[in-house]
Formats: sequence, structure tokens, C-alpha cells
Amino acid sequence: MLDNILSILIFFPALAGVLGFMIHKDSMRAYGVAVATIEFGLALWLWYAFDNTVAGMQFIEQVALIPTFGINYIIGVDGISLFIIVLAAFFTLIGIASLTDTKNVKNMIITLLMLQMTMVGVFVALDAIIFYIFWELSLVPMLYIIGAWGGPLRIYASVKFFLYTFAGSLVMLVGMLFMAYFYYQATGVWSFAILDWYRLILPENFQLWLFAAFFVGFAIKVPMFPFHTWLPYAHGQAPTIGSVILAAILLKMGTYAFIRFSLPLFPDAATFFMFPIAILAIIMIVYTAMVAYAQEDVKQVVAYSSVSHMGVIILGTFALNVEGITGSIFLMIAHGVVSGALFLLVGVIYDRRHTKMMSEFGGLAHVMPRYATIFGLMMMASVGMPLTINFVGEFLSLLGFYQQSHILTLLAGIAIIVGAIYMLAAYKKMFFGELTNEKNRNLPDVSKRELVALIPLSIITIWLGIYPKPILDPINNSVESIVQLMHDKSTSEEAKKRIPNLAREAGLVTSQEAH
Amino acid sequence: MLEPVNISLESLNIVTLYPMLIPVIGALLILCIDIFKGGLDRTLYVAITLLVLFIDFQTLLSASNVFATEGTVVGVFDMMLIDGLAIISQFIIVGASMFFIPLALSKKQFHESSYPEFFAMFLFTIAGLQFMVATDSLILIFVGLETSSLAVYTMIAMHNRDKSFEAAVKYFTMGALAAGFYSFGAMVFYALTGSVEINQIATVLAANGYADMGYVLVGTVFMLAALGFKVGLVPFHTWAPDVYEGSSAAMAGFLSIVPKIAIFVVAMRLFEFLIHSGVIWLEIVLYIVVVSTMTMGNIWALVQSDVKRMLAYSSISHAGFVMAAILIGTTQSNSALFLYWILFAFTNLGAFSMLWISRQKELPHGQTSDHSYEKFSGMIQTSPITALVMGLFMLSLAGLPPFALFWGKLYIMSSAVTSGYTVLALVMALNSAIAGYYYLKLIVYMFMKDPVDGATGASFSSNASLALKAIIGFAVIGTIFAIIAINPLLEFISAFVYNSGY
Amino acid sequence: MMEIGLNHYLVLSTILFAIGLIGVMKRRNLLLLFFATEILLNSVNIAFAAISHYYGDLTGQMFAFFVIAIAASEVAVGLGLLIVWHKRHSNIDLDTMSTMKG
Amino acid sequence: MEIYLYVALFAPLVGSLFAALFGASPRTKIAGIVPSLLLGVSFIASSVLLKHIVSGGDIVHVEMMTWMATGDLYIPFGFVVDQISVTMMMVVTLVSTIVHVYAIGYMDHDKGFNRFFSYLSAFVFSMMILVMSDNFAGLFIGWEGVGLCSWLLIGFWYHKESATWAANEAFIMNRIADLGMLIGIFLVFWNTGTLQYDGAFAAMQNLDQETLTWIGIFLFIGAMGKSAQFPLHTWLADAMEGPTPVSALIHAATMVTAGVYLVVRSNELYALIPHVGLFIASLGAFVAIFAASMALVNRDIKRVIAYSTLSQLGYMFAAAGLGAYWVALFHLMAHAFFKALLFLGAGNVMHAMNSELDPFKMGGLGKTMKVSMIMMTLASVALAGIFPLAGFFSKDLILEVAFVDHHFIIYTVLLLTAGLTAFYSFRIIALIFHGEDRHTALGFHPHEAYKFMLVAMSPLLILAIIAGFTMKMPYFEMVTQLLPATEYHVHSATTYWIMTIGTQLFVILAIFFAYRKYMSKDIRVPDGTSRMENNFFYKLLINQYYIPHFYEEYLVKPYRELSTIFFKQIDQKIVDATVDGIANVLLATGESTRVVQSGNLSTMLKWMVAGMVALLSLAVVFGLAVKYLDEIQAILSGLGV
Repeated sequence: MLDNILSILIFFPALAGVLGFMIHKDSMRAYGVAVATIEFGLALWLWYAFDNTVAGMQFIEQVALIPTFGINYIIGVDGISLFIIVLAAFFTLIGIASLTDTKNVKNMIITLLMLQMTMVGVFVALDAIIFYIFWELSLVPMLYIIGAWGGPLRIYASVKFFLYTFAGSLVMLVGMLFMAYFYYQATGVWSFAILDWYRLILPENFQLWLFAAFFVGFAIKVPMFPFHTWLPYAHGQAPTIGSVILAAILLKMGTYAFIRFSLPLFPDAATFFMFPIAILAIIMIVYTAMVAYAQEDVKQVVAYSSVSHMGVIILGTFALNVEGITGSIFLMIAHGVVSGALFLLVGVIYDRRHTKMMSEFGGLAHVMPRYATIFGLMMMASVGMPLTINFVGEFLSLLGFYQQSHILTLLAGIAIIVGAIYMLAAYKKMFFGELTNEKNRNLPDVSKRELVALIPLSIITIWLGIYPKPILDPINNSVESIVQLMHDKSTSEEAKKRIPNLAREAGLVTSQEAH
Repeated sequence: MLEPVNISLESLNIVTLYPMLIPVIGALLILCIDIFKGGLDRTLYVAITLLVLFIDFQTLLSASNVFATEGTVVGVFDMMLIDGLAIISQFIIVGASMFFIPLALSKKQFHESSYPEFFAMFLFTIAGLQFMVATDSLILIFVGLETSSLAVYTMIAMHNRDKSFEAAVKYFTMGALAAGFYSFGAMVFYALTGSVEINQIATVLAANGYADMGYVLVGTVFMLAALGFKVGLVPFHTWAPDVYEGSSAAMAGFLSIVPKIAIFVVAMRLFEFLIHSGVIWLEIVLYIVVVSTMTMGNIWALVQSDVKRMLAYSSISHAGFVMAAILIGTTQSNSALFLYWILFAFTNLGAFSMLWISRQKELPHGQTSDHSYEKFSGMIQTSPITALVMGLFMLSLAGLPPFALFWGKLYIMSSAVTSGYTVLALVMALNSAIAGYYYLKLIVYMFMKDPVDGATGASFSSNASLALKAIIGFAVIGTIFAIIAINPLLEFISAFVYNSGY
Repeated sequence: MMEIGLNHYLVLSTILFAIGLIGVMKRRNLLLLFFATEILLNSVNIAFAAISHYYGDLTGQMFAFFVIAIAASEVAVGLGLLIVWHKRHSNIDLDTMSTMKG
Repeated sequence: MEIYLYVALFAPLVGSLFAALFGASPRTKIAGIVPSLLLGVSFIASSVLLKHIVSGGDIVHVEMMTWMATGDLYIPFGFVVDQISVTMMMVVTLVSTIVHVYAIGYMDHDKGFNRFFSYLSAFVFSMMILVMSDNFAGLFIGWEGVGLCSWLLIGFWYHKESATWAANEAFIMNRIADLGMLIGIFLVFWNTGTLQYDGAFAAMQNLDQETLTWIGIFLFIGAMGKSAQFPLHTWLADAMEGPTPVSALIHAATMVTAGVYLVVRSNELYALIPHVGLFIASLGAFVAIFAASMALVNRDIKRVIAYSTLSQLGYMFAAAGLGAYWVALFHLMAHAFFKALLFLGAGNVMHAMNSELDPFKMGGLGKTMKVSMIMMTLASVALAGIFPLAGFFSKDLILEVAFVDHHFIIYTVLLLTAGLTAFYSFRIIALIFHGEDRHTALGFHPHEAYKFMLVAMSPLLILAIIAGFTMKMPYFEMVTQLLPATEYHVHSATTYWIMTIGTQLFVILAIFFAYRKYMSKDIRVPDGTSRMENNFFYKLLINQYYIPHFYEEYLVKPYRELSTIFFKQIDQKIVDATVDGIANVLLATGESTRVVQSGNLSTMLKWMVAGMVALLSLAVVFGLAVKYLDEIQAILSGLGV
């Protein structure tokens, strides 16, 4: 049943959003929650109906859009994208549910639903142009959210966010056009279908250029150093819900795209650029962690911390082996949950005090014990405490990359030190010590509505930390197929060496090895 | 004793003239009606114009069928040339005009629409443009060009405000200069080849192997200057912003779409053969002109404070974009040109109509121009739907998928990529990014700022009438659901362009 | 006495054209500006006539006629505009018409 | 047997969660009693397992469930109870049960009572995971878990700046070491293909020296952090900010010995790389004397005991490094007993002196706190290693090991340390319990601790006394089934007796010296005036060799400044400024060039003509170029282009 579940997942929120215009203001929140719940239910159903044993794409749908130019509406889901979709649905739900009183909440909820459409779309698209459409469309609602509900610098922040990403992705678009052209030359038909592109083996120098073109688009989205400066502004100015979605889902688009496009399409280039990118990733990890330590605004701390964690994800991705890539995908979800939760937590205190300056706080543990506990849990998760969700991802990513380079992994491992430093420092500033500031004297502890969002996240954080299997298995299957594909496609010796050949390990030899 | 020259009517092949004659007749009809009974309401004239254009469109349809079956048709002493380009461009011209003319039915009656002559002029313009695209004789092109231009000058002036007169005068004077350039260029080619028919010129030049390249270039320069002026390539663009600002939004929209496509066709006819016959110079120069037009147009648009003026610069930049297609000069790029222009027509129609419905009789208090950015601030709060529609058009202009213009950009960039103009493609990409800023600026004003005190939603639709709303509705649908139309359009255009040998 | 050839005509027309250009650039008075444009067009006409004679076909002259016609109609429109402008501002100095800029 | 294993493992967790239920609610005894009982259960279960193992039963090994599995990596939650882990389990469960009971009394006035027990039991759970896990990953879980709990417990009184600071210091320092540990784990995985102890160690047998060396080094770096070996030692002394039961349990008996446990656990690895072993031993010896020297002058009871712990850890590492793993483990056990006892005694004293820690403000407490005095004295005797108490059998054994293996430098160092140990232990004993009464003057009214606290301590006392001669042999029998069973016997009996008696005499002398110096009636409270205090060495020691100062000055501060520079200078002034710069350049170009559009018609016309002329000139140039192409080429070739 429900063969076109994916299309429903994409367009149901959009439709609901359009209908939302005629909902009365007061009942809007209820409406939003209802819609998001249905969407989340559908996402869960997708997970339930998803066949863990299949490595390839599932629920594929195909509709011809511009056959003459090879652009078609192709969507599908595999282990890599599945959980990010579920996560997106989940975060939209708790985002709307925990929405504190904002001015014209109606527009906000409609925007969120639109945003959800684009988010799901990006992760199910199997046609480069469809991917690009959703990729770009996702900018608009976020632009509006930041620009309309943000802080004093909101317009600067939102425009910067939009233009920066927009410019990057246009370069990526040129790359896509080239890719399609090469496919056209090779086969005589236009096609933007990713699965078709997978079959195309390009000479290495082409790969390098195309990789670079795609890289610009993805790196800005991730965001990788030195393209990261839009993020602190976006986070710093965005309303809580904006930061949550941005950190939890939108940033993952970049890293996801690396795995969906860069690696399988250009295995040789990926190998070629592995070390430069790894070094960038390490700079991201350590440098931004130190920058985070220098912040006075707790939200900025979390913002920079997510850049730092994205560094680990990138590193895992470019480990080019199953452990690393699986780890990085898992870390995407983990980081989504944890940083999302952290932003929610920051929002909690912001709603009470309307400031995010840590100097304003101190000794909060006296008045808000529950808050302090949940914050502590999430902090520990974010510094990679074992048996929390983050550890699994970080461990696997680093473990994976260790196969490629020892010394770089050692440097990247500094993450667990510097991460602890800024997080503990921030926690100490906020929660420990005597309660000095009178304004904090009688702050209410976390309310029910906030717990609605925070409790599930805490549960997930622990549960997946202890028992990641249900998520790791599907991811693992899909990743194995991708790694194998990369190995088979790679032409250069270096790449063949770096990218493990699972088939041989499994004892059977693919056609490439045959001759 | 001269024996009488007898020419069989078949050989004249008058059919090729029908599409141009119809608007001319229509125009005369309107004038006659006015003579017999003056002071009739504008609705009548709008209706008549629409009907005429409708018939015109029908003839074009039949013409396209003829082309589809028999290929290119020539007639009237080989003056007329009905090939794929002619047909597509006429479709665009007539079709777009059909959308633009109802804009005269605005809520407030503006000066021009009270003149029947205005509508006559309108039809003359269209006729002139149709002549331009449906011939390859430099004479007829010249005639068509001037007919349309003179009509346009007058129509601008009819808006009857100081600014519109200033605009008209400026446009007129520069137009006269451009006409001089054109005729001189034509003269040079005539001197070189003894013919004024483009394909003749081509053959002759090819025959003597471009012996005196220098003169060919001189001719090309003058042509480039003349045509460049009409489409507003840098540095011949200077009229555009003032004229757009001076004339009514509806008129400006019309100017930004309809005349330009005719010029593009002429440019295509003229420059294609030069580029392909290895006039590298032209390639280089066009490259420079195209890039500077795209870039400077954008950069100047960045600093505008009036939306209409911003759109003027933006359409300069778009013209540069499309000129690039001519520079590339492959079948794909030429089809891309038409595709782009159709989609651009929809979007710009929408954008300018939005300006048009927000037009007040007299300047809002404390504002220097009709459509300053401030006027739109906080629109989302006062009249959300209007704001959304406007935002939609802005996004489409910025080339945000999946809205109309994105597909045009996509296809042109793709054609650049396919024929090895990688750098050009990147320049286009980055320019679209720059362009993002000023389209975004309006969105920022509409969605993120608070309304200026005392502003009500009414002011944004003060000039709205059913007709305008309908037009905008069309534009919205066209912009959003462009994706569905792309495939048939592409098939149609490519076939026609290819069959007419471009 | 020397033979007057095609080139002389062409040179003449070019010179006239140049004069016209200079006029177009220099003139501040609209009326004179229009005169300059007329010079431009007519210089071209000379050349057309000469060339068509040189080639011995009538196309050139035809073109010249069209140019003349168009020049005439331009004058009509131009003068119309000019008169309106003069009515409103009682001057035809084009330095006054620069309300739109930037 | 599995059931006992699970009981032993999870009872503490249950206790912790139970206490956590009362986390927010006001102090209730129940929140302390239930966890203690559950720990008792856990202790009993461990004892059953011990009996099973001792009575030659085979090793209990269970695999609860998969944790991580991807690619070639497979990590289960697997637990093993063998001779080594069961020893640790006994120590952990016993000491922690006692400490829990004790803490019920000790913390009964603290409003964080419930929270405290939830943390403490959580710690025990992590510790159990650490020692029972059958793979490195599981070990790492426990490793980080105890780190977390120690962070929570050191910073338990989070309103105290010093406490939270110490907590963070401890956590971060451990993190530094954990990185080494992590790298070690990676090395193990990529070289052996598994993280299970048995598989990994089996595979290590045929790895090249270099790899093994690296593995050994990185794992040991991990151990250094937890066991606070130099240079990562400073956190342990500061960790004394935590409540005393915490110090007793975590920072004396169990957590800090995790490093030793790791080395013992990886004995098969270190057996292959003796040179690393020697390094470990030397470092151990160094730390032993280094810490002892700092303990000599310190004026804070808990810190003194902390340093002594440090120095004892040094002993253990020395033994482990020299390959005498069972000895190390034995000393670990014995030390756990008397050191915990010592701390709890100190706890009583603090309780009595309401948290006063300076022994110079006490004196003559013996009169009011007899039992505590006896207990602490005996504990110190055991620590000093006087026959027949526990310390004698474990510590002197290490001396013998060093001697027998002909590492005479290590031996000498350790011997000296033994003397110092005796001295500083009795220095505080003397200062606290004997000599004239200095506290009443300061308005203290000491009282003995609750009965049940003392009762709770008694098992430790007994063990501290008898652990040596009763347990040594059976223990040896047991663990040597797993560990290399090297007997350490000085060959000639005479040397042996000379050594032993010599050591004893030396130690006793040290004790007497301490008593003489600090029991005398006219003891001068150090006030910075006396000659000794201005002596360079005294300053050096009291400032802990200026190492914390060094860290503060040359690591912490620069890091903070560098961060600020990165943020303020690089991130904002360079990286971000570039981005905005590009945008601003475009805007500026627009602003500066918009004057082109002057609005004046004649300028516009000029522009058109200018453009046309420009193109024309280009055309002419090009035309000429085409015309004279050959000449140009000739010229160029002439120029040699």
C-alpha cells in the first residue's frame, strides 16, 4: 500500500501549508501540530515499511517532467536518507509543538510546513535538478524565518545566509550541467538522474573540476571552514525554532550531498582531495572549537560547536570506508538531535530572560534543576560521552578515518578535548556558582510545553547511544553498496588502494577485477 | 517599348503578409471608429485590439503549420521571409501584447488610455516588429524598426507627465542616432556586397572570402551599436532606466519584453553568419559586451532605490544574458534564447503588472518616485497575498527554481557549457547570485520591515481592476507551473529553430 | 580635371556623418540636435545613391527613399514632442531635462 | 552464574536510578539506604562469583547485546568475570558499599543528599562496566563513565567556584588522556581487526614491535590520565574539593586504579614490549617519590592523603611495568582498603572539625575521637608497610620485585619513598590526634562520628590488618591462572632478611622522627616566618613544584588568549570580512559608477558615440592586424616570441 508515500511526504505539508491560510489564527497552532503529527506518522510508517536488508533505493517514483532535456521527477529513499527524513519530520513536529508565543504565529507555521516540504524533498530527490530545486527552495522559508522573527541583525543575517548559499549552489549547478553534458556525450541522451550518473566513469581530471564545482556548493552549506561565517550570524539572529531546524536538518543537506554526489560520482577526485579536505575539517574542528570557547553568547557557543561537529562528519565522510561513512551519517542524525536539543534549551532560557549572554546567568542550577539536568545531559552528549548518541557517530567517524591517516586522526581527536573545554566552561558559567544575578532569583523551571520537546530528545539521545543497531544496520547496508560502487568506478591506483573492496573481502570478484 | 511586367499573384505569395497586415488594418479601423464617433470608452478599444491580436495569432498558427509542413516560405519579391525564428518571435510578440494591452483597463484611468490613437499606435508597433522579424532585407528591418520605435515614443509621451515627456524625448533622440548608425551600417554592407539581404550579403562575403575584413567590421560595429541600443547593451543602455521610470509600469513592461525579442531575432540573423564565418573579432567583442552588460546591469541595479528603475537595470542584465545565447550561436542556445524570453515575458509581465496595480495617481507622501522600496515595506502584514505574489515574481527573476525563469537560465547555461563557454557559464552563475541581492532587497522590504505608519493594504492595489488581477493570475500560474510547460515549449522551439537552420 | 569616383562620395558621406555625430554630441538645443540627426541620415542617403549608381541597381536608392521617409516622420514626431516640452517648460534646452538619473 | 554477573553489574544502576527519582525532592534517608543495600547485593553477587572462580570454576563470559556493528567493526556489550575482574569487582563493591553506608551519616546534613547517592551509585555502575567489560570499547564506556561521575562528584558542591573548577580540570585532563586511549583503541582495531580482549591479544602475538609499542604507549597514556601519573597528576589533589566519601571511593580506592587495571589487563601486550614496561616502571617510581615529597609539607589532610595515593599508584605502576602484574593488582587491592580507611577517618576528623582541614589547627583530637584515631593510625601503619599489616606484604613485595629484577635505581627510589611515606602519614597523625590541643582555642568542639559510620569502617580496618598474611597466597593461586606467575624471591636468605628488616627499621625510624617532630609540646604553627618555610625546597614542595602555576601560565592562559584572537582577529576580521568585503566592493562599484547615468541627454548621446567609436577603433586595429598578419608574425618571431 501507499506506493507513492514519498511524494505524499513531500507535498502533504505543502498542501497543508496552503490550506493553512484559511485557518483562523487562534487554532493555527493546533492545526500545525496536527499536520506535523500526521507527517511524522507517515515518516514512521515509511521507516516501518522500509526494507532494512535492501541496500539500494526503495519506494522509487518516476514522472517525466522534461524528457527532452533529461529532467525527470525521480525520488527514492535508502538507508542514508531515511533517518534524516524521519528526523526532519520529527523536528518539525516538536518545533511547532514547542513553539513559544511568537508574533503572527500563522505565518510561522505555514513557513515551517513549506520548509518541511523542501527538507524532505532534498533528501529523497534522485534527480539532480529536482534535488537542486528543493535545495534552493529550502533557502526561502529559512530566509523568512530568520529575517522576520530574528534578532536585531536579522536582515543582515538572513540576506547573508541566502546569498552566500545561493552563490555557492549556482556554481554547483554549473557542475551539474557539465555532469549531464558528459553523460550526454557518453550515451547520447540527456539525463540528470543520479542513478544514471552513478554508472558514468569519468577521467580523473574531469572529476577534479566537477568535484571542485560541487564542493563549493556543499561546503558553503555544511558549512566548512572558511565558508562558515554565515552560520554564527544565522544562528545568532534566528529565533529558536529557526536555529533548531537549521542545525538539525538544513546543515545536514551539505554533508548528505557529499555522500550522495561527490563520493560515488568522483571516487578518484574524492581520494585526491581527501587530505586537503581532511585538513580543512581538522581546522574546522579545532579552530571553531576554540572560537566557541571565546564566545560570550551561549547560542553562539552552540552554533560554533555545530560547525566543529560538522568537521567530524566531513572527516568521517572522507574516510571513504564503510566505518567512517556510516559513522558520519549516524553522526548527522546524532548531531541533529543533540544540537537541536541544545538550541531548544537555549531558547528556554532566552524566553525567560531575553538574553543569551552567559555573564547574565550563573548558578542557574539552584533555581532550575530540571533544566540544568537536561542541559547537562545534552552537553555530555555533545562532548561525546559514550552511551549517548553522539559518541557512536564520532567514534565510528574517527575510527574510519584512522585507516587513512593516523596523524590527522590524532589531530582531529583533539575534538574530544577542546569540545569538552568550551562546553564545560559554558556550563560552568551558566549553571554553577552562587546565584548572583537577582533577575534569575525566581525563574520558573522548564514548563510542560518545553518538556514535550525535550523529553523525547533526551530519550532518543540515550536510547540510540546504547542501542544504535536499528539505525546503523540500514545505513550500513546502503553505505556498503556505495563504497563498493566507488571502488569499482575508481580508476586511479591511489583510489583503488584507499577505497576498500568489499566484494573481494566477501570472496566474490566483480567484473572489474575479472580481467 | 517596355513590355508590361506581369507578376503572378501566386509568386507574390501575399499570405506571408497577413500577419503584419492584420494589426495594421486593426489600427486603421480604430482610427476610423474614432473619426466617426469620438469619446468612446477605452474598453471598446481594448476589446478591438485584443480581437485583432487574436486573429493575428490565428494566422500565425496557420503560418506555423505551413512552416511545419513546407519549411521556410518567402514572398513579396523575397522581401518576406517566414521561417521558424519569424514564427516563434511573432508568437511571442503577439502573445505578450495580448497580455499587456488589457493593462490599460486599470482602475484609475490614465491619460494615454483615453486616446484611441494609443491603441492604434500599439497595433502599429506590433506590425512594425512583425515586419522586422519576418524579413531578412535590411530595408524592411529598418522600416519595421522605425515604425515601431516612433509609435513607442509617442505612446510613452502619451502618459502625459513631465517624466514621461523627458523619457520620450531622450528615447527619441537616441533612437534617431541609432537609426543613423543602422542606416550607415546597412550602407557599408551594401557598399561591400551590393545587396541588402542578409543571406545575399553572407553569400557574397563568403564568396570573396572576407577580402576586406576591415570594412565588414566597420559595418558590424554600426549594426551592433544600433541593435545594441535597442536591446540596451552596455554602453548603449543609458536610455533604458530613464525610459522605464518615465513611462507607466505597463508600458515599461511592454518595452522590456516585446520590442527586444524582435531585435534579438535580427541580431541572430545578422551575427550568426558573421560569427560562424569566423569573424573572431565579433566573437570577442560580443563576449566583452555580453559580460559587461550582465555585470554592470546587475551592479547598477544593486544601488537603485526605485523598484521600477531596478527592474530596468535588471532587464538590461537579462538582455545581456540572452545576448550570450547569440554569442554562443548553437541550435541549443538559440532555442534557449526563445525559451528564456517566453519565461521572462511571463515573469516580467507579472512583476510590472504588480507595480502597475500599486500605482497611485499622485506620488505617495514623502516619496520621490512612484515605486520606491519604502513604499513596499511591511507589505506582508498589510496585504499578504499581494506581497506573496510580488515575492514570487522576484524569486522567479532571481532564477530560483522551480519558478519560470530558472529553466531559462538553466538551459542557456547548459548551452554555454555544451559549447565550451565554461567561463561564460560561471559568469552567468555568479551574476545570477549578484542579481539575487536586489530582488531580495524588495522581499526584505516586503516581508521583514514594518509598514510605514498609516500605510494600508489598499495602497498596494489602488489601481487593481479585474482585468489586471486576471493578468497577474495568468502570470502567477505561468510562473509557478512553468515546469510543466517547459517540455512542449522546448520541443516546439528546438524543432522550429533547427529547421530554419540556426 | 580629376574624375569624381565612388570613393569621393563615400568620403563625403562619411565626413557629413562625422559632422552629424559631432553635432549630436555638442548641441544643447533640441532643435539643432534634430538637425544634426537629419544630417546623419542624409549623409547616408548620399552614399546610398552613389553606391546604387555604382552597382547599377535600384536597391540603394530605394533604401535612400525609405530613409528620407523615415527621417520625415521622425521630424514629425520629434517636433511634436519638442513643442509639448516647450509648452510645459518654455525652453528646449536639454540640460533642463535631467530629473531622472542614477 | 550469569545471573549473578548481571546482578552484580546492574544493582548499582538500579540504586542510582532509585536515588535519582528523589533527585528534586528534599533529603530522605531512603534515597541513601536503598542504594547501599543494592550495593550490598552487588557485593554478595560478586563474592559468589569470586567463590565460583576460586573454586576453579571456569570464567563467566556473557554477551548481552550488540552495541555497534558496521563494516568490519563489531562491538558487543560483553562482560567477563575472570580472576582479574573478579578481584576488581570485590574491591569496588566492598569499598563502595562501605562508603555508601558511611556517606549516609557523613552527608546527612547536605541538601544534595539524594543527588549524591544517585551519582555515587552511578559511579559504581560505570566502574563495574570498566572492570567487567570484555572489550576495549566497553572499557572505554566505563572509562568515560567514571570520568563523568567524578566530574559530577568533585563538583558536587557546585556553588563553590573551587569545586567546579577542580571538576572541570579533572574532566579535561582525563579527556587529554582519553584521546590517547582512543587512538590506542583504533590502533588495536585496525591491526587486530577486533576489540575483544582475547581476540586482540591473540592477534598481537604476531604483530611487529613498532606497532605494539605504539599501541602500548597510547593505551598507557590513557592509563596515565585516570591514574593521575605525571604530568597529568595535578587534578587529583584538586579533586579533594569533593566530599570526603567521594575521595575515599573514587580518588583512592577505585577509579584512580583503573589505569593500573588497564595495564594489568593488557599484560599480554606489555609482556611483548618490555622497554615500554620499563618506562612505565620508571615513571611509576618517579611519581612515587615525587608525590611523596609534595605530601611532606602540605597543610591539608586530604591533599596529603591524595599525594600518598598518587605515590602508591606509582608503586603499582612500577610493579606492573616490571611485569609483576599480580603484585601490582595485589597492592591495588590492599591499598584500596587502608587508603579508603584513611580517607574515611579523615572524613570523621573533618566532620568533627566542621570541614577544617589544616592539621596545625587540630592536635590532641585523640582524646575525643579515640576510635577514629586508632583506625587512622592502623591505616597509616598499613600504609607505611609495617609487618604484619597489609602494606607490608604488598609494598615490600614491590621493592623485592625491583630488587630481584636488578633495577636498583627504581629499588632505591621506592625504598626512600617508603621512608617518606611513613614520615608524612605519621606527621598528620601526630598533628591531628596527639600533641597539645590547638583547636579549642579556635573554637572547635570536636565529637566522634556516628556509631554506624565507625561500624561501617570496621571491615576496612580488619582487611587493612589481615589482608596481607591471610590473602596473599590464595590470591596468588587464583590470579596467576591468568597472569604470569613469577615468584619473586631474593636468592640468598641473608640478603632477604637484611633487606626486609632494613626496610622495616628505616620505616620505623621515619615514623619516630615524625612523632618526635610533631608531637612536641612547643610545635610552631607555620606562619611563613620560620627558616624552614623560606627554604627553597620547602617553597618548591608547598607549591607542588610550581607545576599548576606552570599549567595556568603557559597552557590555560595562552589557550584562552588564542581563542579570543581566533574569534576577534581571524574569524571576524579576516574570514568574515573577506565575504562582506566582496559584497561591499560590488556595492561601492555601483555607487561610484552610477554617475555615468547623469540623466543628461547629451552625456547619454556621448556615451553611445563613445561606445561606437571604441568598437570602431577595436575593429580598425583588428582589421589592420588581419591585413598585416604576416608582418606581425615576422616581427614577433624576430623578437623571439
